[in-house]
Amino acid sequence: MIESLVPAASSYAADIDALFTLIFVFVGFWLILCEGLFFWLIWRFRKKEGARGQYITGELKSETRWITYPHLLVLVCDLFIVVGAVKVWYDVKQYLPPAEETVRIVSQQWAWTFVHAGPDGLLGTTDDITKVNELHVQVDRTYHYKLESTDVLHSFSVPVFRLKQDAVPGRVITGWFRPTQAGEWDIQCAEICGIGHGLMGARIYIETPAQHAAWLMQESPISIAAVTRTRPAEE
Amino acid sequence: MAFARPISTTRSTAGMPTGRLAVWWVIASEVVIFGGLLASYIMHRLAHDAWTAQAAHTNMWIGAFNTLVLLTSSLSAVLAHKAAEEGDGARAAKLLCATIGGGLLFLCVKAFEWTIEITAGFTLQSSTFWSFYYTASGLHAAHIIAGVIILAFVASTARKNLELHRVELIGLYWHFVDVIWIFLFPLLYIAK
Amino acid sequence: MADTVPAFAHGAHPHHEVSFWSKYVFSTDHKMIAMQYMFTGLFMGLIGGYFAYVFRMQLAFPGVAVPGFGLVSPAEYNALVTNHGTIMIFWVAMPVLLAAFGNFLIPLMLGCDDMVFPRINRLSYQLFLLSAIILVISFFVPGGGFGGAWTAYPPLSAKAEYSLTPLGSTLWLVAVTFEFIAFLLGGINFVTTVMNSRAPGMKMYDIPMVVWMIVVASILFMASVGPLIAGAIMLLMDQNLGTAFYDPDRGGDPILWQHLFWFFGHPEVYVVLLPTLGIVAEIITVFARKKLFAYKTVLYTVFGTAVLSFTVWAHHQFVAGIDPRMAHIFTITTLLISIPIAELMFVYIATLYGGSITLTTPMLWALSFIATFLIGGVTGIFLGASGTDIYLHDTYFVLAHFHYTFFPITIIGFFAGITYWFPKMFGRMLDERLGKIHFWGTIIPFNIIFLTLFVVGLGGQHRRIYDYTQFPDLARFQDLRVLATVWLVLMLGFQVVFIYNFFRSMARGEKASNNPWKANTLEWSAASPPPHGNWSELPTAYRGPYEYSVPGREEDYWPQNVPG
Amino acid sequence: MIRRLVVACACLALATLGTGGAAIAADLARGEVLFHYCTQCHGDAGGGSLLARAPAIAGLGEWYLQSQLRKFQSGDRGTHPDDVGGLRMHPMSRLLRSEEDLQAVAAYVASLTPSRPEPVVEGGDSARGAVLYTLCATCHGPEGAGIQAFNAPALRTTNDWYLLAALAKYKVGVRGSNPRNGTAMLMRGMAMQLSDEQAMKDVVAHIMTFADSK
Repeated sequence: MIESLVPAASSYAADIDALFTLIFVFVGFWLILCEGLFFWLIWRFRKKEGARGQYITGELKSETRWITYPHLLVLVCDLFIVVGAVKVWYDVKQYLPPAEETVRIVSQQWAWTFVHAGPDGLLGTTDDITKVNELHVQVDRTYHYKLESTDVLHSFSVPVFRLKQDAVPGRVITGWFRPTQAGEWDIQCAEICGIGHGLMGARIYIETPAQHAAWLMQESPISIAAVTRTRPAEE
Repeated sequence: MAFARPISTTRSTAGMPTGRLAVWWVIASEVVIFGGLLASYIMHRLAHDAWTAQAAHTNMWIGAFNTLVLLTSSLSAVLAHKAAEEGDGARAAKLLCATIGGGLLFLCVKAFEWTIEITAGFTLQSSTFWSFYYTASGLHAAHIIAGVIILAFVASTARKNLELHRVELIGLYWHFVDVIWIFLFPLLYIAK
Repeated sequence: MADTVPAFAHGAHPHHEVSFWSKYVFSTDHKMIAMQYMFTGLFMGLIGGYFAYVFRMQLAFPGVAVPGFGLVSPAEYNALVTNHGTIMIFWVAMPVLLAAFGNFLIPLMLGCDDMVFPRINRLSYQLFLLSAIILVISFFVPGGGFGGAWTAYPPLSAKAEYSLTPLGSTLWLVAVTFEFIAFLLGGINFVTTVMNSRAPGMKMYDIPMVVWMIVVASILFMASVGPLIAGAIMLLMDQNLGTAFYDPDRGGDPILWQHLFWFFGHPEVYVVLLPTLGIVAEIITVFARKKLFAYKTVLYTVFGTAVLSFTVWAHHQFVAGIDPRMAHIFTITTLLISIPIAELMFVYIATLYGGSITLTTPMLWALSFIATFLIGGVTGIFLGASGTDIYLHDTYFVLAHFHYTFFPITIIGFFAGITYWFPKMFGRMLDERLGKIHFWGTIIPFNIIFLTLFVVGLGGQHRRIYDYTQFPDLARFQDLRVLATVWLVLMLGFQVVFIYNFFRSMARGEKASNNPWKANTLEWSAASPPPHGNWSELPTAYRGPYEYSVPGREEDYWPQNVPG
Repeated sequence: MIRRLVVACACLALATLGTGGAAIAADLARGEVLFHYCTQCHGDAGGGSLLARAPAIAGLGEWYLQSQLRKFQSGDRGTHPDDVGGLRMHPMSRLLRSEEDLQAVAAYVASLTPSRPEPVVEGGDSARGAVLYTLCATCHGPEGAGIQAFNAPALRTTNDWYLLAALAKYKVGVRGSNPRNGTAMLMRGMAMQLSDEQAMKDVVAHIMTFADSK
């Protein structure tokens, strides 16, 4: 459902979309059932000349089962949804697959700073590539992000990844993503962060290995020699 | 415009006088305010071992003395209630004055204590522990001040043998303020 | 109990000439205070609606001066959305649903002459009015109104150098705190009145559902707002006294505020929901001529909802940086709360079964509440499930979801209540034809607006963004934004019909009898409008409030105060 | 009645006379409307705000305002990760949706009366600063009025805290290390000549004496 509006470009995007569809089916069923019954009842029991309402207390067992059974069914649906939600949540937020590369994300009023590992694939070295409002990643590579904030709360949101994580000043929050589709998309700030909040956007560039290598070369021509030696094989 | 008490005030379907019932609800709503503050404090305290060292600078003996003062003042509030039950407004008023005295003594000691601490450099901004310390005990002191004012008002009417049921109501409130201190004292002074 | 019917009920209220001030401004009469709450709430509602108009126009036509406002700056935009939310919840939903209907209905439905503490009642309104005035002032101070969202997360709300609204944020917080205290006082009054001052013969299960709901809502508010009052004091000190409760650089924790806020914020949803559920229960039973299906079940379900609502707050914070394991617990509790709410909806639908339904204006509003609130309810499941919330959190999907709950609660609930009790409040009938025009003119645009916003939300559009055309991936939804805005303007336009109908009927409407709807509850046994003191002889209750279509009786209703 | 006629005629006459300057007037009027975007940080009269870290901009040269707005829009300025103020201004500059809007705002801000900010930086020795300032005077003029030919903006109408912060940024390369921003790179070379923070304070203190003497 969601992928018809926003492309799915991370390994877990499809899981989140599937969970959404699962819930959509369950609640759609209940919604249609309730609304259908509701409108039918209004029509069926409209006021007619000479007919009186019935006296039903709803206290008898034979009557209450009309609400007891449906709500047990709701409980069953809830169970399915809980299981689905817990599973997806675990995969996205709780479980941390080993990183192939780490990117540091610093949020501040009203810009994103992305510190890329650079050609050597390691953060904190001299060949790190720091870009404002531009995140360059490569498809099929597992990234960890280290999310920080220097002032207020921000929220790192990449709709095509279905990923969102608040940045909290004073903390470094680690998470992961694995891009699966090359392209260029929005990064938004999803937590109000002052008057520039509505303008605090960035772009994510998901590149094929060749494109990514070209970008690395363009950003740090000097250390290109090191690329071939220290960087793990592309495939 | 003269105020006529409505009939609804005089009903007591729940089997408890309306005033007492309302004071219990007031206390319930105050409990959650202090509860929220103290829960926040405790969560922080558990997360910051360093606070123990800061808490060491609070003066347990002053706190203990104030506890004693408050408990004593609550006792006179109880006795005032008893006198009011017996219809002895004058005696109830006198006992309430003793409670007021306790409250004022508590405030004086508190002012003395804060002066020592502030001159020693522990102010509201010193650290989050001290922020909590001044906020929690300050909010409590504000309740004492409010209580003293209401006590004075109730005592002045009770002396004329009017509205004697109020003696019990203010007593309930005073006990509540006392109980809050019973929580604050160990949390801020003893746990070091 | 029944033998203590006071025969002197009106004796306590000697007639005397009263001045304008003591009649309208410093009145202690619960009905007058209810009107004060209602008109203040409606006035604030106009401001909130105007704000919605301005920021929707900015979203549809960014960078174009909005007619009636001018060019919207980013700071103003934030202040508009912040105060729209704050006003609609704290200064419209609360005063109108809880305070206005509570004040009007509780003494009348319980068969007593006033609240138990009329002067505290007046004080609570005055505090509320003061809070409204402070809030309005906060829009005009240097730096402008507070723009940190109605949730006011620190550090943005705590530090002037981040929010750039030094005075605005403090005044906003002071206003909110005063409002809380006003409703604490009011709530104590409500609860005590219902506990202690019921008409002789009125047992627990004879209390009309709306009164029960208001009482549960008041207790819920009382139990949840305390920590936030403490939190607000800490935030005020952070803003103005240099403390660091929420400042991570100096040992504080910004997440603390989120916990305190949502510990209150989630129950708050039920605080405003319950009165409307009660209003709807009254209306559908009357116009379906049916007994409320399973009265006791409804009651226990409401208690259950109230208790459960304290355990779900962190679903607002799934992606806020809390321990990821906590999300599982809160997913379970959140989905659990769907069960009592679903049950309530089933009960309301079941009540229609076997009825004799007349579609009067109040009934249309009440039924539309059920139809739209269902959508609001089921879309909440997507957000309560942690997995989908990762994507949907803070998108327009959330916004559309809670407007599908709050709009039925606040706006539809108010219109249902006011069209139903208007004859009792003002002694005249509202115009049915205008009422129906207004109904369709409100309900159709409402659905179009927010169904559209569900779609853009699923498209990844986040909330509180000043200008979506700055985001390449979001610019393509611009047509949908214009659509939503156009229908919003239309919907606001249709409110003129209501305002006209309201004031015209108040002055020249058809005179109402004491019980125009043939309803059972006690307020319909009083004169329309009820005089000071409500009844010359206070009524006694003989049965429950929903004895409609009782077999063997000639009439299909059986008022609570009629013996036999 | 007659008075009304006279007023109407006068208005008409003025309007006809004014058509020549209409383009500029419209620009200024549009600029005034758009300036609404800037006031939250830069103040209602463009006098700056220490709270928002936004400098006084009233009365700066139109050419300078335009060039800086363009640099902010393109990201040539305000995209260094440590440039806190610049990172705030960078997105804000995008509120101006067209070249016309940009020019209109620049024209309006230039037309504002220059502010005379209160000095807030302490510890500067203006006498020592006067000596150091000789280097600056080459481009910014002896009285800090700015010289367009050298792309050098006026200094004496802005806040001393801002000048100090700007110098510090130049010195460490937070400003002036972007190869696409040549004038800033030039300025960076100049700022490097100031040995330490005290030297910067001295220069700033000296610049503030211009504001007084004006």
